[in-house]
Amino acid sequence: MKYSGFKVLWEGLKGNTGWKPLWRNPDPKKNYEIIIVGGGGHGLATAYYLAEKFKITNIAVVEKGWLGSGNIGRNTTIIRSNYLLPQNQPFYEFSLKLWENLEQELNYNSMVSQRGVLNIFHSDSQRDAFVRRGNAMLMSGADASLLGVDALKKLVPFLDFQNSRFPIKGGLWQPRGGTVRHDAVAWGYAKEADSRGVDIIENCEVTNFLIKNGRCYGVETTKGVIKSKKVGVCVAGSSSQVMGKIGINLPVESHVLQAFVSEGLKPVIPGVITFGAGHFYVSQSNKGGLVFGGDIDGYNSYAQRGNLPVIEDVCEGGVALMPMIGRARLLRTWGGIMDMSMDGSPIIDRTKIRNLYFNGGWCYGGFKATPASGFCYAHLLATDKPHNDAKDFLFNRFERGGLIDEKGQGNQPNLH
Amino acid sequence: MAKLVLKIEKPLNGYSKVVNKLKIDEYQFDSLISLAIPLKRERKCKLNFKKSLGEPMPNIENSIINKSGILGFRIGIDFLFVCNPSHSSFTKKTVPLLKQAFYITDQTGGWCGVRVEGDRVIEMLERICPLNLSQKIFAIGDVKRTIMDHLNVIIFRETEKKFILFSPSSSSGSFIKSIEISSRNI
Amino acid sequence: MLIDHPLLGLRDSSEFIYRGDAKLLYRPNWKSKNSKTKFIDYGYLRKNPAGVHKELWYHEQGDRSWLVVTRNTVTHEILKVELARDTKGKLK
Amino acid sequence: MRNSSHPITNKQKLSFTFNGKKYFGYKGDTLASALIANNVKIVGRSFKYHRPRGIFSAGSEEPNALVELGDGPYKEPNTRATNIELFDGLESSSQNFLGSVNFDFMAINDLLKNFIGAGFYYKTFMWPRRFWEKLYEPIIRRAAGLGKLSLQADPSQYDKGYLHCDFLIIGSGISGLMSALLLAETGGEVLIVEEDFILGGRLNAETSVINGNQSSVWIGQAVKKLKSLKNVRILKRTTVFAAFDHGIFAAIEKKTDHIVEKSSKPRQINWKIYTKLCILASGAIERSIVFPQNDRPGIMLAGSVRTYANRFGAYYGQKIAIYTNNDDGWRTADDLKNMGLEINAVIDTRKEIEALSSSIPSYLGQTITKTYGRKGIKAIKLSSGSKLNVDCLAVSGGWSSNIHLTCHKRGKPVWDDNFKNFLSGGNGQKDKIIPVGAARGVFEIQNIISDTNRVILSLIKKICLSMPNRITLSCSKEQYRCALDLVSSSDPSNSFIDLQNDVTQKDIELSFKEGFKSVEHLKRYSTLGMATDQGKTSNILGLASMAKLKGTNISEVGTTIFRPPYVPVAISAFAGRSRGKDFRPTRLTPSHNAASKRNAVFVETGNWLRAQWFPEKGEKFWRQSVDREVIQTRNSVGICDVTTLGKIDIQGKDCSEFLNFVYTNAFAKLPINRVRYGLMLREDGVAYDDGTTARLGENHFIMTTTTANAPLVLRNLEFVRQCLLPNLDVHLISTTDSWAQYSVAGPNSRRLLQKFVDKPTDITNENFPFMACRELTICGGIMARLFRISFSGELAYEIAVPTQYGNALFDALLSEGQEFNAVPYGTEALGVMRIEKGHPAGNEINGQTTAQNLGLSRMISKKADSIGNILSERESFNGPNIATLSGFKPVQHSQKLEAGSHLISEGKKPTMENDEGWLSSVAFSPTLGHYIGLGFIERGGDRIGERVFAVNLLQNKITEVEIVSPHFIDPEGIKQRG
Repeated sequence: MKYSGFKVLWEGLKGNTGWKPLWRNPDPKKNYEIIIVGGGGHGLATAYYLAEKFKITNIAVVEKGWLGSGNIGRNTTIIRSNYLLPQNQPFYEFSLKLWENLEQELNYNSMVSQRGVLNIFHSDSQRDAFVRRGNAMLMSGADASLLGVDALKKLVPFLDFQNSRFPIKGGLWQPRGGTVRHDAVAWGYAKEADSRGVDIIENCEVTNFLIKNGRCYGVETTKGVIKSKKVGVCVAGSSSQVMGKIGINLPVESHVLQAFVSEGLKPVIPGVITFGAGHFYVSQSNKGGLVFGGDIDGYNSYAQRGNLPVIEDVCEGGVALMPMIGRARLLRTWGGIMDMSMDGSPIIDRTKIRNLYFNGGWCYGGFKATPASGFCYAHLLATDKPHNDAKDFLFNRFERGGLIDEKGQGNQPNLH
Repeated sequence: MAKLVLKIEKPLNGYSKVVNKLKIDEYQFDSLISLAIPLKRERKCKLNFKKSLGEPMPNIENSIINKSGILGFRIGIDFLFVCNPSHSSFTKKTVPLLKQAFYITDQTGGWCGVRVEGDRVIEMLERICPLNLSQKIFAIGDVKRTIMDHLNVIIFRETEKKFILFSPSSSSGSFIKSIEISSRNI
Repeated sequence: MLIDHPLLGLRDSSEFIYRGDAKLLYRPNWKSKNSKTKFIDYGYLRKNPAGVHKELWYHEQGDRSWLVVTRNTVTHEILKVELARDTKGKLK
Repeated sequence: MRNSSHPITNKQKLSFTFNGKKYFGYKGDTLASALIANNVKIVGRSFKYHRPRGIFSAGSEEPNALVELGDGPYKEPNTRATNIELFDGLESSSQNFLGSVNFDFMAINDLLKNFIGAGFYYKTFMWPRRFWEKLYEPIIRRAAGLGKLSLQADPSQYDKGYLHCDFLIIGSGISGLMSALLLAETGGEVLIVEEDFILGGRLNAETSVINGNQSSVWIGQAVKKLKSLKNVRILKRTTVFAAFDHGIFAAIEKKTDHIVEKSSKPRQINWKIYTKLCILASGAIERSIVFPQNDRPGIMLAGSVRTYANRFGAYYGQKIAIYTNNDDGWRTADDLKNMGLEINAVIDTRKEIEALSSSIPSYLGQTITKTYGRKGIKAIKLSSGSKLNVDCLAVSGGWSSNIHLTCHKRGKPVWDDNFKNFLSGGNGQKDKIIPVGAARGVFEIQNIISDTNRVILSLIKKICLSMPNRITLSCSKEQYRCALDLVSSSDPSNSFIDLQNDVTQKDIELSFKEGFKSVEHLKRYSTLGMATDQGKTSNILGLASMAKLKGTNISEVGTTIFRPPYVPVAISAFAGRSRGKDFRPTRLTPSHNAASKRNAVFVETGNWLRAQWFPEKGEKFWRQSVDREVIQTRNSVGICDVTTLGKIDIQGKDCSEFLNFVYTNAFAKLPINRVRYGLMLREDGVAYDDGTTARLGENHFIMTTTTANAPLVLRNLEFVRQCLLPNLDVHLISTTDSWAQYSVAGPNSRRLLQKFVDKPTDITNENFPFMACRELTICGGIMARLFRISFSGELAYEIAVPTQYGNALFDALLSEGQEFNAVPYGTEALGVMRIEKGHPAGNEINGQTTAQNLGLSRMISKKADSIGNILSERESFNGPNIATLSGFKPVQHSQKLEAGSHLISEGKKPTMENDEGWLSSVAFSPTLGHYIGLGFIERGGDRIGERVFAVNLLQNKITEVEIVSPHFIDPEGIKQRG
C-alpha cells in the first residue's frame, strides 16, 4: 500500500475504510533461501535489504513474539555517527546516510528528525578526547563541530552554567544526529519487506537449528521445521540463548538498560543532549515526553526491568545538567536487554557452522545502527563477504587482538 | 636556623553544633590504625589483641572499648580498626605490641569522625543511611560500613541514640554538610 | 536488589560492584598448552545463561570482600552467596 | 454545588484561584472537589482534539483534570486536580489550549478527526524530504505536550530516606487497616503507607456502616490503636510508586506541597522501603464505558461522583443520571438520592437484571447512543430513542483491581471472569506482593472483611508467628455483579477510550484493520494508555474493544503490563540532594586551605579539587602563571600537592610475589628503601595503570596509582588477592587520604628538604640516590616518608606526612623555600613538565593503548606470569605498524598544537584510511619556547625527524609537525639523578 498525504485525505473523506494491514500474517513455508531469526529492527532491515538490494526475496523472518518486540520497541530513539575508532565511525556514518533517505525509501514516515546530538564535556582531557573524535567524524565524511560555552549558552541556555559541580566547558555537536520514531522503523521495514515477498512469521520461536556435517540447513520452531540454505541469527539480547542451543559461547553478556519518559510537556529540548560528568542523556519526543536514559544496571539480566539505583543515578545526572527539568515528572520506566559485547562493538560474521551467520553484540547502541546493520548483514548473507564498512566486526578480532574498544574499558561488558 | 614546627589540624577543626536538637560534634582522636590479620594467623592475633588491649578481639561488625577508652572494631574478615581518642601510651606501647601479630597501617589522617546524638537521631540517619537501624539488627556496640550520600561511611552505635560516623577525611566537608542537612530536614 | 552477604547479612546492592561470570575465578595456567586459546576463552567467552548464573560481586562500600552470588538472571532471585575465596577453596 | 449540611462546611474556609478567578473551598477539599463545589466544569483540554474536558475521577487515575500549579520556577505542570490537597492561596490554571480553556482555537483539530486519526503521521509529511525538520515537525512539536516547564531551575529541596519494616501495607482502607491490626500483633515492624491525606481509603467515600456506626468511627478506633503501637508507623500523603527486587519499594511523600508558605524543609521525600512482605491494599479503580461523546464535562465515573458527594458534599447540578453495567452504579444512585439530589435515571446495560432501586426511573438493557452539551453535558439519548435532560452523568463500567505494583517485576495479570477483572498473576518469585481486599478482586465489604482475615491469618501462620485473633466486624451487606458491556458504540470516531490521548473506538478499529492487533502493537500505534494516567481507567476499554473486533474475549487478547512508576514522580525527587554543587561529594587535598590563601585556581579532577595554577599579581592569563611556575621550578624549586595519586599500603609475607603478578615487571628483587616504576595491564593485555611502588620493608610496600584509577586499582588488586591468589598473605589498604604528599622538584629541592629532615637522615645523592625512599621524621619528630622520584625530570622528591600536617607542611616548604624563590605549582605546570619529560599520563594510558604502543613492551617480563601477559602477545598488539608514543613539535615554532589532531602523511587526504595516529597531549613548553606534543603514530620510533601533518579539521587547522623523541628535555635523565 502506497501512503501519501493525498491518500490520508481521501481515506479521511471516505471514513478510513480502505486501509490494509502493513504486513501479511503468513504460515511458514517448508523451504526458504534464507531464514532470519529475529523480527526486530535489524532482522527486518536485513530482510528488506536482501530483497531490495540483493534481490533475494524467498526469505522468512521468524520472530518469537510480536514484530518489533525487542529493543527496536523499547529504546531511546537516538541516531548519530559520532564514533572515534576507524573500525566504527565509517559504519555509523553509513548508517546515518541510510537513515536520511529511509522514509522515502520505505514510504513510511518514521520521523527521522535531525535536530542534532550534543555531547557536553567538563574537563580538558575530555575535550582532547572529543576533539580527536570530532576529527574522526569529519575525516569519515560526517559532520561535527566543537562548541564553546558561549555557543552552548545560546543553543541550550537551560543547562546549569553557574552552579554545576563539574563545570561545563563545551560540547561536541553533530547537527545531523537526532531521533527517530523507533516502532515505525520496524513497521516500515516490515511493510516493504513484506511487499517484496518476505514472509514475516510472528509468534514463532526457534527451538533449535538443523545442522548436519557442520552445516546449517534450517531451524526447528514452535510452528514446525523450516528449511533454508542459510540462517542468519539477529536476536540482540537473546543472542547467547539462541546460539547456546548449539553450544556456541559468545563474547557477549546480556544486561538490562533502563529508559525513561516524562509526562508530555511543551517542547523545550532542541535535540539530544548528553552529560559528560555522569550518566544522563535526553531528547524530547514529538509528543512532548522527555525521553532519557543513562547507564546499564550493570549485572547480567534477562528481566526487561531494572532497579532503583540506576533511576536515581540518571535523574541525579539530569538535574545536575539541567535543573529546570526537576519539576517534570517521570512517567514511565522500562528496560531492554542489551547484547553487551566484550569490547563494546558489534559482530556481523559467519559462525563456525557453515551457512549459519550471526549479527549481535550491539550493546546499547543498536538502534542507530539498524539500517547499516541490516545492509551489511544482507551483504554478508548474500555474498558471503563482509561489507567494507563492517569488515572489522568479526569474531576473530578477539583472538587477533584487534579490539574495537571505544571507551577503553577492556573485556568487561558492563563498563562499555 | 629556627626549629620548624608543623601545626596539626583536625579534619573538621573541632566542629560542634546543635541542629534541630541534634548534637553534632567532631569525634576527635589521637590516632587511628588498621590491623590486618595475617593469613591463617587468627588465633595468634586473638591472643595478641587481648594482651595488647585487654579485651577480646571483636567479631566482624562488633567492637570493644577498653579501660583506656580505646575503641577497636572489626569490619572485615581479616581487618580491624583501633581508634585511640587520647590515651598517652598508645603509640609507644600498644602499637608495637600489636605489631607483633598484626600488620599495622596508620590511618590517623585518613578519617574524620562525627558523633551524632539526640532523640531524633534515627530519623536523621534514615535520610542518608541505607542500613536497618533497628536495635534488633544494629545493637549497641555494632559497627558497619556502608555508603551514605555517595560517601563511604563506617557507622558505630554507642548507645540507642548516639552514633559515631567515620568517613574519609578528604571529603569531610561534604560529609558534615550531609549530616547537617539531614538534621535540618527532619 | 539485596545481597545476603555470608558474613554481614542483607545489604543493598548499591554497596557492591558487579564484575561478571564467576568463571573469572579460574584463570588458566600461563604455561599450559594452548594457553592463548584458554585465555581468550577465559577473557571473552561467556555462557550468559537466562537462568541460574554464578557471578562475582565486590563489596566495595562494605567489607571489601569478593562474593560469588548465584542468581537467576530472569527473576533476579538470589539463591546462594559465598565468599569468593571459599568457593575457590572448594572447587580447585 | 455544595451540600450545606456536610461536615466539611464546618471546617476552615480556604480561598484559591483557578484560571485567575477566585473561589472558596474548605480544608479537607481537593482542588477537584472544590472546583466541583464551585460548579466549574471545563478544567482542561484533551491532548489531540482539544476537546473540553472536566473532572472525571477522584484519584490518581485522573485522565482529564490536569492543571498547572504555582508560578515562576515553582510552576508544576500536569498536576492532577484530584490529588491536590487544597490550601489557602493555591493558584492553579488549565493547560493545553490556545486562547482560553473555554475558547480554544486548537479545537479545530476536533473537526479534522477523520484525517488525523491513529498513526496518520506515519503516512504523510514525507515530501519533500527537507520539509520535515523545517515545516512539518515544528508544527507537530508546537502541538505537542500538555503543560509547560518554567525553564528555570527547580528551587525546591528534596530528600531521600530509607525505611525498613517486616510488613509494608500499601493503602489504609478497610483491608489495609485490618491487615495492619493483625500483623502488628505479631510484633513485626509494620509500615502503613497511604496516598491520601486522610486514612480510611475508600471507606471515606462510602456510607458503609461498621459495627452499627458510620465507618469513620471504626477508622478512628483502628487508627488510634495503631498509633499507640510502637511497631507501627504510618505515612500519609505518601504513594508507593514502584516495586523492585527483593522487597524494595519506592514511595514518594509529599511533605510541603499542601502548605502555603514555602518552607525550608524538603518538598518531597523519596523513600526507599525495604520490607520482608508487602500487603497490597490499594483498592480498585473504576472504569468507564465507551459510548458516543462519552467525554463531555460532567460525565464522570460513578464511584467518583459518590466520593465527591459523600466525602466532600460536592456535586454537579440537580439532574443526575447513572449509566452502569454493574450493581455498584446503583449505589451511587442511592447515596445521591439519600443526599436529596434528583436522580433522573439509572441506565443499566444489563437486561436480565431487576431494578435495584424502586424509586429511581430505571432503563434496563439499554445503552446511551448520544450525548449533548459541548461545554458540559445537557442531555443523553438512549438506545430506546428517549432523550433525557441531565447535567451530570455518572458512568460505571465496573471496577478494576489496582494491581499496578504487582506488574513492576513483570508479573502478568490474569483475567477473573467472575468480576470481569484482571488480578495479580504473581511472578513466581519469593518476594511476592500479597493483595488483599478490592486489590485482590474482592469487592463486597462483608467479603473483604472475611477474606482479609483469612489471607492475613494464613500468612501469619505460614511464617510461624504467634497467631492473633481474627477481627470481627459487622457491616452493611453489599452486592456487586458486573457485566462486560464496555463497548457499545454506534459512533466510533466520537466514542472515547483513552480520554487524555483522544484514542477513540475508531482508532482501535483502524489499528485492527492495519494489522496492529497484538496489544503491544495496539498501544504503540494508537497511543492507548500512554498518557500521564498510563491508561488506568482506559486500558481495559481498549482491550474489550479489540476483543470485540477479534471476536474473542479479553483474556485471549491479553494485556500490556504496567510499568513503574504508579504515579508520575518529579525527576528532582529521584535526584534528592545530589544536585548543583552537591551532585557528588567534593574531595579536598590536605593543602587546600593553604593553596586557597595563595589564590589558587582549582580544577575538578574526578571528585577532587586540585590547584590548577597560582596566579600572581599582574598575571592576566593562565599561561603566564603556568609558564612562570614551570620556569621557576626548573630553575630552582617548586612545590606541588600530589596527594590525589592513589596510595595503597601493601603488607604481608607474599607481597613481592603478589606485585610480580599484578605488574608486568618484576618487584621481588626490589631492595628495601628503593622505588620502582611499574606498569599494570588489564587481563586483555591493554595498559591499565602505572605508578611507582616503594619497598619500605621485607613485607611492606607502598604502591602509587594514578588519581583517576585509584579506587579501580584497589578493586582489581583485591580481585587478584581474593579470587586468583587467595593463598598469598597479602593485605591491601588504601591510604590515599591518610598521607599528604608533595612533590618538591627542581635543582634546589634537596637543599630545601634538608631544612626539614631530622638528623641523622642523610639525603645527599650518595646516601639517597634517585629512586631511593625512606621512612623518617621531619621537623623534630613528625613521621614522614621521602621518595626520590621525579615526574618533572628534575632533581625531585615526593615527601609525605600524615594528612593533618598537610597545610602546615605546604606553608612551611614555601616559607622556608623563599630563599630559593620556591614556587607552588598546580596541575597545569605539572602537566607541562611531564610532557616535556615524555611521561605518559591519562591521555596516553587511556584504556586503548598497549605497552607496545607506549614503547614499554620491554617491561613485560616473560620470566613470570602476570596479569595481561599472555593476551598482550596477540598479533594485533605486536605488528610492525603499530602506533607508538612519540614526541611532536611544530615545524614553524610559532604554531600552536591541538590535542586530538590526527596525523596524516604529506600528500595524503585527511580520511580515516590515511589516519596514522593522533596527538594525545600538547602543551606550550616555556623551557623550549614552543609548543610540544605527545602522540601516537604508526612506527613512530623509526620515523624520528620525519614531517607529517597534525590535522584538526574540527578547528580548521593543519599544522606541519616533526616527529621527535617523546623526551623533550634531559633524555638521558642527568638532572633527576643529579
